[in-house]
Amino acid sequence: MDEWLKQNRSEYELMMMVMNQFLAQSFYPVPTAPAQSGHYREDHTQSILELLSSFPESHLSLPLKVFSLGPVYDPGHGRWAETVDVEILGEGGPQHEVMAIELIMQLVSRWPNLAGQSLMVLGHLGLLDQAMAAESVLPVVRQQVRQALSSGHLVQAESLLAQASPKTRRLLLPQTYGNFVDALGDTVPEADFDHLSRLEGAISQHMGTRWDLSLTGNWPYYTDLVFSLYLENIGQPLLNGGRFLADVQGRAWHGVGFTLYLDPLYQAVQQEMEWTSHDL
Amino acid sequence: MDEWLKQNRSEYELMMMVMNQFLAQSFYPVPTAPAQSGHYREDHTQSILELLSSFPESHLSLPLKVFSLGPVYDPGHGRWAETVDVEILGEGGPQHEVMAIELIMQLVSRWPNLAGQSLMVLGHLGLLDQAMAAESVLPVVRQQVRQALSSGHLVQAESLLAQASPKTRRLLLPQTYGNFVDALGDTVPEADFDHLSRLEGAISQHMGTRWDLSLTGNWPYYTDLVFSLYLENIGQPLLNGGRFLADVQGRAWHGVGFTLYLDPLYQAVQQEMEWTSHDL
Amino acid sequence: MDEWLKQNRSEYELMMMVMNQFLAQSFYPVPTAPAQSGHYREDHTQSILELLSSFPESHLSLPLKVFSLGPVYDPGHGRWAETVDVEILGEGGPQHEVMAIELIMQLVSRWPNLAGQSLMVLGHLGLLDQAMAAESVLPVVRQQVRQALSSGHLVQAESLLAQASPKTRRLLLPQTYGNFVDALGDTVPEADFDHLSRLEGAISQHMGTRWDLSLTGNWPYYTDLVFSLYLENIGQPLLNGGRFLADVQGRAWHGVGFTLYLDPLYQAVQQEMEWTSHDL
Amino acid sequence: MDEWLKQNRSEYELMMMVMNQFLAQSFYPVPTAPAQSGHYREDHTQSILELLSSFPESHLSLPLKVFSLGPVYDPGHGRWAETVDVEILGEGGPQHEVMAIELIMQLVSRWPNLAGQSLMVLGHLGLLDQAMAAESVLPVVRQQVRQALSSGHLVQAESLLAQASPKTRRLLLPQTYGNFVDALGDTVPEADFDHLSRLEGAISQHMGTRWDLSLTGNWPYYTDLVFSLYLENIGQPLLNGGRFLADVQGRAWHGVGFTLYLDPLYQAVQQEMEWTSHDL
Amino acid sequence: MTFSNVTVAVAKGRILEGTRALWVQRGLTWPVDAESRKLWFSPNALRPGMLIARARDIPTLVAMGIADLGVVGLDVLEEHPNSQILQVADLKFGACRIVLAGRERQWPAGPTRIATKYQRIAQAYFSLHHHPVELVPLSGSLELAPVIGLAPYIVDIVDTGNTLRQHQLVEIATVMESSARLIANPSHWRTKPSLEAVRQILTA
Amino acid sequence: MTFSNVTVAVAKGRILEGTRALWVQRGLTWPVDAESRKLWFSPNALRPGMLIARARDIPTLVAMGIADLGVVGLDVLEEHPNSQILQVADLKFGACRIVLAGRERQWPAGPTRIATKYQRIAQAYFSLHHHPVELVPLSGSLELAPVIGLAPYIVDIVDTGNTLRQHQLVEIATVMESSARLIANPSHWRTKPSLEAVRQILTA
Amino acid sequence: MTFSNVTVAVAKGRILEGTRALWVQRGLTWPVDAESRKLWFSPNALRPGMLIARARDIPTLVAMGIADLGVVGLDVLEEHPNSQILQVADLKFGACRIVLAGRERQWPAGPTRIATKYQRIAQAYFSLHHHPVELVPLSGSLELAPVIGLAPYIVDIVDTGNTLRQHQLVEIATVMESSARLIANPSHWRTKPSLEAVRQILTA
Amino acid sequence: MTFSNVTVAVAKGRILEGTRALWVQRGLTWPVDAESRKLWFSPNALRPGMLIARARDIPTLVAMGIADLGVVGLDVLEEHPNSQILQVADLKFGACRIVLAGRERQWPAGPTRIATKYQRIAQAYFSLHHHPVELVPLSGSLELAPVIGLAPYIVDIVDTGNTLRQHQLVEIATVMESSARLIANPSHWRTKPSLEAVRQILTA
Repeated sequence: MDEWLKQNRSEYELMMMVMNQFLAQSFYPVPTAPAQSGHYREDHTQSILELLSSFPESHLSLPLKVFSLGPVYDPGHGRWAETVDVEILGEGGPQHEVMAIELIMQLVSRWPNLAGQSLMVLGHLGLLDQAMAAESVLPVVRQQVRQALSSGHLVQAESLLAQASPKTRRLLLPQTYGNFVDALGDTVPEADFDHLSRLEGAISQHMGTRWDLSLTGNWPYYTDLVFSLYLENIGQPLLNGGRFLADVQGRAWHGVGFTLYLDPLYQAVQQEMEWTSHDL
Repeated sequence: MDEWLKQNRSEYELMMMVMNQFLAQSFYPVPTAPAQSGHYREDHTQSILELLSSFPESHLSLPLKVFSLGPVYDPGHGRWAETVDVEILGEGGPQHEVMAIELIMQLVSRWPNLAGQSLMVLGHLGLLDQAMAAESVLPVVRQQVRQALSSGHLVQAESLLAQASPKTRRLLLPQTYGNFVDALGDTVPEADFDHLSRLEGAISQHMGTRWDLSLTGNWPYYTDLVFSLYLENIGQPLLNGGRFLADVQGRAWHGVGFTLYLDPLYQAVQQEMEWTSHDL
Repeated sequence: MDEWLKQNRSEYELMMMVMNQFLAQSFYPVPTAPAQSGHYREDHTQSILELLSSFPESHLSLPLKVFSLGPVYDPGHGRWAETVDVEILGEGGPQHEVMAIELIMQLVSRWPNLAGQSLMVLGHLGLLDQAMAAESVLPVVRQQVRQALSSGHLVQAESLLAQASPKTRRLLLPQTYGNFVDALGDTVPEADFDHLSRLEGAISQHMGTRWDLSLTGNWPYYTDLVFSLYLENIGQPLLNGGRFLADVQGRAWHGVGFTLYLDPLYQAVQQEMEWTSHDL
Repeated sequence: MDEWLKQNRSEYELMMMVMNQFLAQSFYPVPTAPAQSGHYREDHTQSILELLSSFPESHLSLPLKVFSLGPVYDPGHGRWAETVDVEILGEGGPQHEVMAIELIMQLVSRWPNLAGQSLMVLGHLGLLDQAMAAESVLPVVRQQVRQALSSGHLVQAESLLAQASPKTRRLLLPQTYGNFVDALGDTVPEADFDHLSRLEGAISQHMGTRWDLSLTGNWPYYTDLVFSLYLENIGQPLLNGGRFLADVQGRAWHGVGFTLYLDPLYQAVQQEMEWTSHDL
Repeated sequence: MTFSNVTVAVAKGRILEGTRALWVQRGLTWPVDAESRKLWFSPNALRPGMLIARARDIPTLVAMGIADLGVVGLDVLEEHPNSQILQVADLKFGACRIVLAGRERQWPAGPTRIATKYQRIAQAYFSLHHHPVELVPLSGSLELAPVIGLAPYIVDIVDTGNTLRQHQLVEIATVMESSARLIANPSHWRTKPSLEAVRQILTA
Repeated sequence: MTFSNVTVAVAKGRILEGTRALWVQRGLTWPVDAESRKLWFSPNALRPGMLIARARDIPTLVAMGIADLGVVGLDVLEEHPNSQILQVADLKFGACRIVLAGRERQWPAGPTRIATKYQRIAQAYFSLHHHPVELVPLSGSLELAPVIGLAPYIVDIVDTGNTLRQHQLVEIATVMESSARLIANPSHWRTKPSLEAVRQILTA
Repeated sequence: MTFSNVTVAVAKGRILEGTRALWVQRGLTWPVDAESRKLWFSPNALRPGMLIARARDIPTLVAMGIADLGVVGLDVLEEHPNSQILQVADLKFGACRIVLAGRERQWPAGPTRIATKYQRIAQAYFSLHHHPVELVPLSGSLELAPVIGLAPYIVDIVDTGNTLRQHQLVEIATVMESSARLIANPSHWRTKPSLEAVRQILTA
Repeated sequence: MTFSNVTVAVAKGRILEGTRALWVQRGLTWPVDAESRKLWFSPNALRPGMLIARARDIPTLVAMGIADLGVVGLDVLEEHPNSQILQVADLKFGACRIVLAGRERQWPAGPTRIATKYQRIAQAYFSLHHHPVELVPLSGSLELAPVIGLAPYIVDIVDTGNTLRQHQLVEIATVMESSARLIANPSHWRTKPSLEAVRQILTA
């Protein structure tokens, strides 16, 4: 029991450290209810935006950085996972992606050896759509492809794109930045490669990357960059996120949001501490 | 909106301060699920004890001090309230009551002027039962009286005790320690007045007290001392608690637990800061 | 209690008489479940058609006359009402309306004095639509008018038709056949007056009529004639019905259906028996 | 489809014949709701007795014979079965058992060859209890035995009765009347053998019998005789019933009730008609 | 034209006053005697029967066929919807509004608490606006709620607006507009010709 | 003893009359002016503050701490239960009963229909008696229900019984007995000594 | 005695082997030919008909009257309860236990994860012990679960215990004991005398 | 290219046979020894690790990350859907169909009973066709169902169709087409480059 209690304690200390970091960076907490009308919270974003939308637009000064702490329900496993939900709300545009990525890099750098063992996987819904449009895929089929990808049916997505060039279909597999922009350049020469390179640069100083347009994120409101941070040997992501456009009572919220899972982060930090001690 | 965001932020800082204090005093966090099988958590205690009971008795070293953070549902208002649930588990016996009271006093002393505006209300289910027994009230009626009191039906409790002496019935009204022991001495001369006086002493150095046997606490597993901490002009308690005996899968857990409500605590601290600044 | 038991018995005898009549006229019973997946049956038609649709089209010889006996749930009152649901399924076309009306007249004639106290109210969704179209009401507004009428919001329907001629708006009030065709002739001169006159003739030999296009029937699948049979001083209809077109798994069912409510029919028959005995 | 429609029709005609027979024998129908508060009706008896209990006791003249028609839900199969529930309410006493059995014999005799293919299985909760008492089985164990039998756990019942004599345990197997009274005579010599013989006689003129104390009926309110009527080659009973004592709002209802299942009765009658035609 | 088989249920208070004015103006005899506490008047040849009841009971009385017609505010019909009645005429009088009111003419900033006796209407309104509110049900004297600290905002009916002004409250938004409605029992409406006559008299 | 931080919420009508009598008899000044429509009176040294509201709002006002104490009939507390208050004294006045009434002094034979404004109390009562009833909710003028054919029985409050008699109705059974209750906000009750003083004055 | 109208459904595998032994020992001819894949044998005068099926289908076949009798392990009856059958005899053979197993002979300390194909039985067992567990449903090769890191504990059936030992697992607690049961269709049981004869032969 | 950190879970039976053929054809060493009952083979430089399990456990093993990749029929993925896996390739082998079969090549006339081990797939199929059916769950030997009178129709998997023919059954409609799918754990798929290599080898 001692070990279990100590582990609980360490997880709490980690959680408080993370929260302190967000507070230190001028994030505001926005509390949301874990369950309402019999529905268990699976995501904080909708609740956060509804609360913020209840203030007059004139009260708002962008960018606004908020977070919400608390468990979300995982219906697949029938259990709760402790999370921190972070949202950077702004005018819209790719610069928020850079801001979010830099924030995450900063957070991860708290544990010197952690980044070295991490891998950031990046997808991009905007580019996916552009690539399909370039291949003259009809809008309705593009919708079906996104649907198939978000259900994990890559086989089905591929067969919907049977007419597309191999390079384009290749975009649906995880690969290095170099290979990715190479394939993308053929299909979508007009893509904002400068921005992509900025993102890649911000991450690759700290950790490896994999680009994969089959990654679509968990939420329907994502529109552009989506990303997941993985650690070697931890079978689930430490965080998931993406750029979104969400409409709440007629107000359009632009931003980048991500969910940090405290359990795998804790496991990662434990491993990191072991490596660190081995290093000595 | 700024004000609202800042208030959220201050509440979080307060929450983290409270948690740091518990961690500093060697409390262990025990996370519990906010909702399960469609039932919203109204109390952490049961879940904490079930988790602890899943370890072999031999793993346990008492006293064990644990807490759980997270919202509990208030079915009366249909909303969630942010709380910290604290349990001091031990061998049983009145000494835990003193330990819990001292812990609370220490916590409240963090805000110099707060205690001066506070009032601790104390009830005692053991004494209530002894007093009724001394008046030859039948066990079944004693049960009905406790039931009536916990539903707020003081009129009904009083009519069930119509045969009891006025001094005994007087115990069901809030009063000072002096008046309380005076009335109690007549009915239950064998009560442990030393212990009561120790409790009174521990509190009255910091704040006023009111003794009232009509206070029965919110939970059926309370057995002895129950208490609520109030602040002047805040219509709801800052904390509620009591000594309990809870049976979980055949294991008897003795201890004192209390729930700290972060919203009223925050309000109290705000008031206190205003008073403090006025004082200057 | 005797009286109550006898009344139950008379109601059953009445129910059996009605069923015998349907059986004698070559109707087939089709049993349907009173409740499924937590949903209480409010109508038999859907279930009947789903059962019939599970047979190959080639097995079907039209017209097919079926009925289903059993209570339907009235969510407004939170209680069950004993009903017989009757469906005459065929090729489509107004002749089924005549067939259904004649069947009803025959049924009612079983009680010599009943018809004399009855009134048939008739609406017509097809004519309603034609009349609005003739007044250049947009399809979307026509839909809103039907919606308003079926919710009983005649005021709202009228204000949606504020631009229409008074004669057309007059069609939304109950009136005699003469006044109705007079008003209708102005707005929809191409209506099938022969057919309407045949319907009126079939009924008026036995009882009075009221025509009222604000009557839309209870079900969304009605398309043309709808009707309700009332008895003087009985505040609820003895039967409701209409011509419908229902699509079940890609098969289009044309027909006329109606629901007979046994409670008010029983009350009506009781009254009739009293009148009859007074007559003697 | 024709065949299916005709079968529905024949089933309805059968149902009406059965109802006519009950009406002819001065039974009163008592309608009950098929579903209430989300609960589907599995039995009519409770609802019938609650309705009757809402009349003053003075209004009641016993014996009172009632029935209720309508489907009951079979949670095991997730489907509704058309039934007629029959109750003979009286002063209490074994004579009602004879009355009910005779009524059933009369009903079955409507189809000349049906009885010859039928078998009545009889159990008796009173005798079961007496037999166990005679073997000095403790009341709490007797309760467990009844529980086990009603769940179909004959193995468990037998092991609970391991100390009882073989003759007594033999009573839990189906057997002829002769063998049954032989075994019973040893264990419960004071049983009312005259009454049992009267029951056996009433049945055996028409059909075979099997006596089996492991038959306990479906409902907890049965107290004495329970019975099920089976037809050769039909895997489910045509009817189930028993003598009961039911307490409804402080009023004790004595009687014998049974539920007639129309589907298997219809199958049985079909078979019977085939045999009859073969006989010719 | 005879009214001997027609009964009208009328809501107490402002609606009753308005009905009286209309009634008298249309030449019908007004049965109600201000002194008496009589609430039920049988129909006679000169005028329909009349049943005076609380506003929220009017739809029930009409739906159950106790009265053939009813006069009641639209606000009541929206707060207590009843699918068993027809709304057959807007009688125009008794106009009033249900409004959101508070101390300042400003939409609430952020989650807030609102006192109201129109819980259904307020719930629907704030759900439509996705504005998180906690509703405090109160059955009367709503205008005191902000004064005594119960809730900073109220959703209440206003007529002249005097009550709001007296309590230093201002309207922030109109939640719905109401006026008196003539409602009818559907069966009676379609089978008793005299009901249509009453409607014509009242809306002439 | 000062009352300057105590407010009492009192239900309009009979309960207000009874409270006034008790109040004056105990030597407290009565703030309410029959002419004025003022409903809220701040506390002062000579008497507690007072808030006059509809009966069913009293528990809400006390539970939310707007008033420290409340005076309201037990019938209201049973029909609209509120777990956030304490019932601290039976004030004895305002006695009345909720009864089942009909045209004859006889328990209903068989399933029947009952009009009432006490739906919760009536539901509990007939469930306890396993008697199948259809309740028709009506908010006022219950005694008309049997006359106009709405329901043969009513469950309503009776005081003197005159209203029943005037409408040819008789009591069949007492459903519950009620009188005025002093209720308190639990927090204030236990932390403001002056509340106990008010209780003593009122029940002396 | 003839068996021409009796059919017995027997579960494949160990239960079938055990049934065969019993059958032959009691002097009945065994119809099943190890070579053939035939699963259904009509009854004849010398022996009942036989239907060989998966264990969890046996209760279904008996409940629906396709077979009159069935032979199946108690573990299957507990995991897939069926209220439409009778358990008429414990045939004693095929004894086995469902156990909790892990790498050490020690009850799990704290919340843990357990792989099992007996979800219902395991759920009931740990609920009874109020021990929080996450169950991972697995349909076979349970003993690999701790080896491959799926779950530190398993709830599985053991016969000789060899499989556990081969995978370095030990029993921690017995969850239930099982052996072959003779089950019967209730209608056929009570109306076909030959079923009782089969029972007697098998349990003699 | 090394496979030392890759494990593939493969479904027993036909899928295992097909995987073996593909594996060998692509030049990988096949670890499984037909004689041994070993089900788990650690990865080494020459080939990925392998885990042999029942078909319906494959998605669980991959979703939980015990195996990186899995090979299983589409029918199993549809009957037991798992949102925690990716379907990354159609391996083409193991083709089969789930069909509705009966004694005559004719769609069921009217409400009917159907035996199946694909309850979810059959339910979805008949719901789509609005055809009322009673499903009888059976876990094996489906083709016996019409013979023994359990249900006139079955929904079952067919490979060659021989089993149907032997039991005088004919296909009536194809419910779905299936073949072997390569599935992957999403995390591992996107972070372990060697998985993509395995995919390429298998689908080359």
